Amino acid sequence: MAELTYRDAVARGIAQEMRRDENVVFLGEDVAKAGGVFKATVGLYEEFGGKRVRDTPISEQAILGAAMGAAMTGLRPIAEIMFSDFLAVCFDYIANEFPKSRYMTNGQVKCPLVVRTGNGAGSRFGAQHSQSVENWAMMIPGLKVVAPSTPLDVVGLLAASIRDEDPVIFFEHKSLYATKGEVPDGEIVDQLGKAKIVRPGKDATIVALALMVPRALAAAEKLQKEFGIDAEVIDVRSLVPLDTQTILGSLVKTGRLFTVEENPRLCGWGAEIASIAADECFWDLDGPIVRITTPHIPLPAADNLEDIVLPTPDRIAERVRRTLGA
Amino acid sequence: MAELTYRDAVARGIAQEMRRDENVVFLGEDVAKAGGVFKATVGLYEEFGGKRVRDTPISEQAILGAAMGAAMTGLRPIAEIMFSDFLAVCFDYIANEFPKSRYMTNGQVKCPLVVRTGNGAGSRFGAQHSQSVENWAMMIPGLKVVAPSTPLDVVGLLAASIRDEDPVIFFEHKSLYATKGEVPDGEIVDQLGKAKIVRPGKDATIVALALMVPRALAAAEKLQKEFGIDAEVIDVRSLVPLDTQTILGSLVKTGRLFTVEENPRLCGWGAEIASIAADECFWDLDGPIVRITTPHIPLPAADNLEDIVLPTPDRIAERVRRTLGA
Amino acid sequence: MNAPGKPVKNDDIGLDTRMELYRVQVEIRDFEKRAFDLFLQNLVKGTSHLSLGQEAVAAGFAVAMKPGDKSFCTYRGHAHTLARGVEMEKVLGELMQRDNGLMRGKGGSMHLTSVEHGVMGSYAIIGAHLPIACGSAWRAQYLGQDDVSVCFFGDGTTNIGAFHEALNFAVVWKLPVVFVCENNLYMEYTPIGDVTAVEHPAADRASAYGLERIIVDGNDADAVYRVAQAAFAKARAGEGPSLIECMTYRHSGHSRADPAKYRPPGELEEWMKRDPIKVYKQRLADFGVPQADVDAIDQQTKEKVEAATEACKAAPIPPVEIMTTDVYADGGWAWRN
Amino acid sequence: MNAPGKPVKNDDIGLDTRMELYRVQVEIRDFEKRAFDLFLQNLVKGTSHLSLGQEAVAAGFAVAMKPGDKSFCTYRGHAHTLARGVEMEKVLGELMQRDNGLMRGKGGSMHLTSVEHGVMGSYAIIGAHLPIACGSAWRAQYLGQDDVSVCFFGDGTTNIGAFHEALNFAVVWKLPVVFVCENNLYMEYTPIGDVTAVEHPAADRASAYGLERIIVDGNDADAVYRVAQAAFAKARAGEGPSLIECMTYRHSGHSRADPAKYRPPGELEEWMKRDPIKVYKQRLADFGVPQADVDAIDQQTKEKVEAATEACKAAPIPPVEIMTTDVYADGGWAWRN
Ligand SMILES: Cc1ncc(C[n+]2csc(CCOP(=O)(O)OP(=O)(O)O)c2C)c(N)n1
Ligand SMILES: Cc1ncc(C[n+]2csc(CCOP(=O)(O)OP(=O)(O)O)c2C)c(N)n1
Ligand SMILES: [Mg+2]
Ligand SMILES: [Mg+2]
Repeated sequence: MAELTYRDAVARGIAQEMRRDENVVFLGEDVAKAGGVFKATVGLYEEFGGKRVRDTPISEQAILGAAMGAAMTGLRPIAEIMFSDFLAVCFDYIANEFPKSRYMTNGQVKCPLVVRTGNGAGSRFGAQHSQSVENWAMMIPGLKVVAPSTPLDVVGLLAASIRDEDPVIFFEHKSLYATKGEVPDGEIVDQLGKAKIVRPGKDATIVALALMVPRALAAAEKLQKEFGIDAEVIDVRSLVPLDTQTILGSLVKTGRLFTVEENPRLCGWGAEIASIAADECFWDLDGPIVRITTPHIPLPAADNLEDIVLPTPDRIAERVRRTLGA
Repeated sequence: MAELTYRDAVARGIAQEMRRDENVVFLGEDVAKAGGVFKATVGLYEEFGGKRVRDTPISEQAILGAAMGAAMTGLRPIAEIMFSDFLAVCFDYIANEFPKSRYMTNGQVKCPLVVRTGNGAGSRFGAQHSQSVENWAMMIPGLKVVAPSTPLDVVGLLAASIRDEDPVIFFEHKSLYATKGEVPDGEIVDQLGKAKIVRPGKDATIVALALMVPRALAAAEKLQKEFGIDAEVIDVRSLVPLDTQTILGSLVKTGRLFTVEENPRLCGWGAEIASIAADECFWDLDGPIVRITTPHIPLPAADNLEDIVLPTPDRIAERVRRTLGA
Repeated sequence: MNAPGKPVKNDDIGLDTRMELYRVQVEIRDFEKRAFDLFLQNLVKGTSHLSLGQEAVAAGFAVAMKPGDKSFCTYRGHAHTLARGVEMEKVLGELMQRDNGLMRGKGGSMHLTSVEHGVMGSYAIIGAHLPIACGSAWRAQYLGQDDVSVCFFGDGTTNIGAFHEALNFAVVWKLPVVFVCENNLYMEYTPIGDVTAVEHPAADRASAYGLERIIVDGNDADAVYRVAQAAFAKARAGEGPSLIECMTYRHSGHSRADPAKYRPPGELEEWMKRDPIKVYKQRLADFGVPQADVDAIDQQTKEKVEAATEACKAAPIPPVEIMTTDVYADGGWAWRN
Repeated sequence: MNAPGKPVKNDDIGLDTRMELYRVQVEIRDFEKRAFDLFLQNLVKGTSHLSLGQEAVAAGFAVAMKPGDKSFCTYRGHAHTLARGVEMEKVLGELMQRDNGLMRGKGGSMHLTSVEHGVMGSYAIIGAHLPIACGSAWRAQYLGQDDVSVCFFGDGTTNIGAFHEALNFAVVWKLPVVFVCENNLYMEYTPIGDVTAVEHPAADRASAYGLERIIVDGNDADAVYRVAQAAFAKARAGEGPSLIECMTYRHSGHSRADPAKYRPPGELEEWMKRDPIKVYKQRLADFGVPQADVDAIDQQTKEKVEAATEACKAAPIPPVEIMTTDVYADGGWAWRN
């Protein structure tokens, strides 16, 4: 058992799978010799060599296209798109190619690949390098979408994603790279499509993802301490497949549902979960479903502004308290 | 007053604005000499000449980038992206450039442009030429998003979009191009952000967009005739700004909310509306909020399959009836 | 097969191969004509993009390919798919959106795919498949397999970003991929010359990637075959990609909706004089192939097209159940539990 | 200003302009050094990309521009923004994310924009601004205005699709746009030669768009100035775009996070010998400019940097209210009623 950063967990997860399976290859900008601009892939080039760990030109379409062609014909590529904002320059592969090829060909073509990308705010980088865009992927049929919140989940979900036969978009949160957590020795393989109750509770269900998970937990502590509200916190972990059983099961227990989204408001994943709950669990709800999101605005660069746009533990706690009328 | 097709309404709307304002220019693939692949822009090249109505290479990024640069510096460009699926090859402009420039520059830069695009299914074109992707635009802060269902709305909303100071993504439904409707003579200018109650009713609210509007209306007729259910049908028309007053006002009256979405299920615009209603009108709801959508799958090409994936009047009516327990 | 008693000069290609080149071109020609007829009868659904007039490109490359080589095509992909030996009935079935189609009607005419024949897909978003072909070639290089990935696209496709990214990428990684531009002078309705900075949209860009400038007569299957062989040999020798521009012309409109009125008068007629089938019939005659051998191929092809048509007309439409299959690898479409 | 009593040969540029070229370079140099110091003190927030070593490119182009000409920059845009005359305090304020910043801290160092100076934005997604610059040039052409749109980008940017689309588009429409590639030999950490099919990533692509191959010494402001003037004259004459590759080198890492360990030993030292400021000091001496005049500029610049630093340190942080302003043209952010 070792304490690992979220950043190092990325390299650990990739290395674990590259050791196991020769068909796993890795490409991206500055990922090999330089170990990645977030230093999340340090050591892979040294261990696996330039044939398996490859630097590319600044050609995101070529990166994802090449990953797809290789995946179709027998490899299991991992492609890095440095910042998730840049998914926009290669979005055709995300939206039209990866997710549709199996269906359109009536199952002839497979696409087992992983796109890893740095997601989320907190670095004061401004509107084009800070977005939380997991809903860009969630809305596309045929993709799987994963976003871990801990080093352990990074390793286990990355391994599961690499072994998965479908294209997986894997969102790493930039503001979590420096965080640490215990990770057991030996092989770790998790399962996609399983949410985790990270804090049991009975009064309200708070559903969160990635950086919002520790914030939701902090909010829950505050709610408990200051208002005696016992909130259950769920880490969604995987948006597709979506573990509605765990989420709706919790809601049935608590009667109240909150989502905490870093993505801007409109059409966020929380809206999807809210709509499922409002349909399937309407009679179990004791009050409104409330979404706590980043406002529907581009992200400001300035630190003081960036700090207040994202949901904070205080804002989360306050909104839950107010809604519960406590 | 003339009867016009939805297709001809496009050219009418553009021509109206080009006559009024010299700064309105139009570019796209095969839009000028050939009048567009959907023949929606026939006659513009002849009337306004090759300086204002321009054919481009197959370079969607150049098309949208050029539109933006021109808009920033004084023109009011209209750009055509032939099929909305192709927004994926120029998505950086949609997601990262148009909508963020004003904010990032603290209001120094403006971006008054319109992207017109053919959206939606019904042509048996298969998964890469049939998508309904209005949520790709709705989820991006800083854009406005419009999708008319009638020839009259095409003219009026197109004019309003061209005059708008913000970037507007304008979704024309391919399966509506051949439909007809009355359009008064003279200048027509509508307003963005206004939904329309296209059928008043008291038992349930059905919210629909574009091709789903006539289908929701047909479903409402069926519900009335066969089950005595009096449904109110709302044509959303503009997703951003969103006319929540009209939608929630109707819901408060009927107590029941249904959305009819052509886009695949996850993170569709109906989810957003459902989540707003489940928060703000929870105590007004008499039962579950139900979303009727295309299943979360790529679109099949075959006519019999394509016909059953989209919400049909029968499916809509049946779902409403069942939910109301009639 | 050899033309009996006629020693042939300059025959680097060989008569067996020539007969195959002819057969493939005729098969495409007859198939496409039938597809057009069936479209007029409303039996071919959706859209469809014919290669009438461009058969020599498809034939020349496909006949030069080996089993295991991969083809990446566009929406204008009937020709390339048939040329790799895919059953006519399955291709036509897909155009007619029947259950016997290559993809049981789920993909449609723009997405013809037959992995078992190396046809790795037909892509309908301009330019997308050039990087994908790079990936397939990368796999071959990485695994030490000696197949070549061949990527077909049109003149208009050279102006989209993915073209540029793929070419640079392929050269830098020295990939066994061959990029084939079928320059038929038009995008959909706009002449390529109106929107391109150089005369030869592919070949005049080759030097931007350190590649040789290659232009070939795309209406002469022999010329295409030779250039294909050279490019494949280069790729298999580990010497990297090629970019080949084939000059050709489509006899019909861009797609089923297009009467092609934008053509200057006389242009089609000029090109009809150089119709690839006509060119090749003459070639066979020059090499002394008896007319009867040619007629036999014509006849067999007619019968094949007839049989495929009948089979497809009789085939059922796809069953509703397949609507939701094969979204994910588990065979289904579940996005939730 | 003229060097008194010294007739100067070969002075097509003129001493006034030369002094301005020097002043701009020194201003950038001193500003960037200060920005780096302030970053070490944690007063410059977020990221920041310095142009130390690349000053001659910014100066040469900006001094050749006329009021009304438009600049389109990247995240590495401090230099180009200052060179157009934007107040140092405002630029530094933005880097320090203060309320006195050019965009009041809302944009940050990667998005410097000053429309009143013709700085139409700094773009942080590689390649995006090349098509945007085309649009600005199209506006000038359409309205008959005679300004030029100048677009700066790095060597690494030549491998992304938007580069290709913009170049072709600009040539076909004959737009008054000038594309300036600052080849500093590296992307972020990867040498450009490792990932590019040709030696000169921009210039060796020029012929793909029918353009002249232009390479200039990017460390010599005079050379840059001359090439800029020629390109602008061509653009204003309605003769279309130019693509210019400036060979230069950044003395610091890619961004504040980068110690630039990937450099081969000695490379930096070699380039330091050709440091643009050093080159230009010598140039002025050759032209007989008295040392005192040079010193005066150095001194004034130091004072300017000092004053800007103090002003920014004293400036307040942005008020919370502006978080939601200017999302839409009505000044607010309402997406619903
Ligand atoms: C990204 C994208 N833009 C536009 C289209 C619409 N489109 C389909 S075919 C075509 C013309 C392609 O021309 P070319 O590459 O010359 O191929 P050809 O059809 O002549 O074989 C266009 C513009 C598309 N499918 N994808
Ligand atoms: C589409 C996209 N891909 C990747 C990046 C990350 N990135 C920022 S700067 C940079 C290197 C750019 O190199 P170059 O064009 O040579 O410019 P330089 O930084 O050397 O001035 C990269 C890869 C980005 N901003 N946008
Ligand atoms: Mg063509
Ligand atoms: Mg560089």
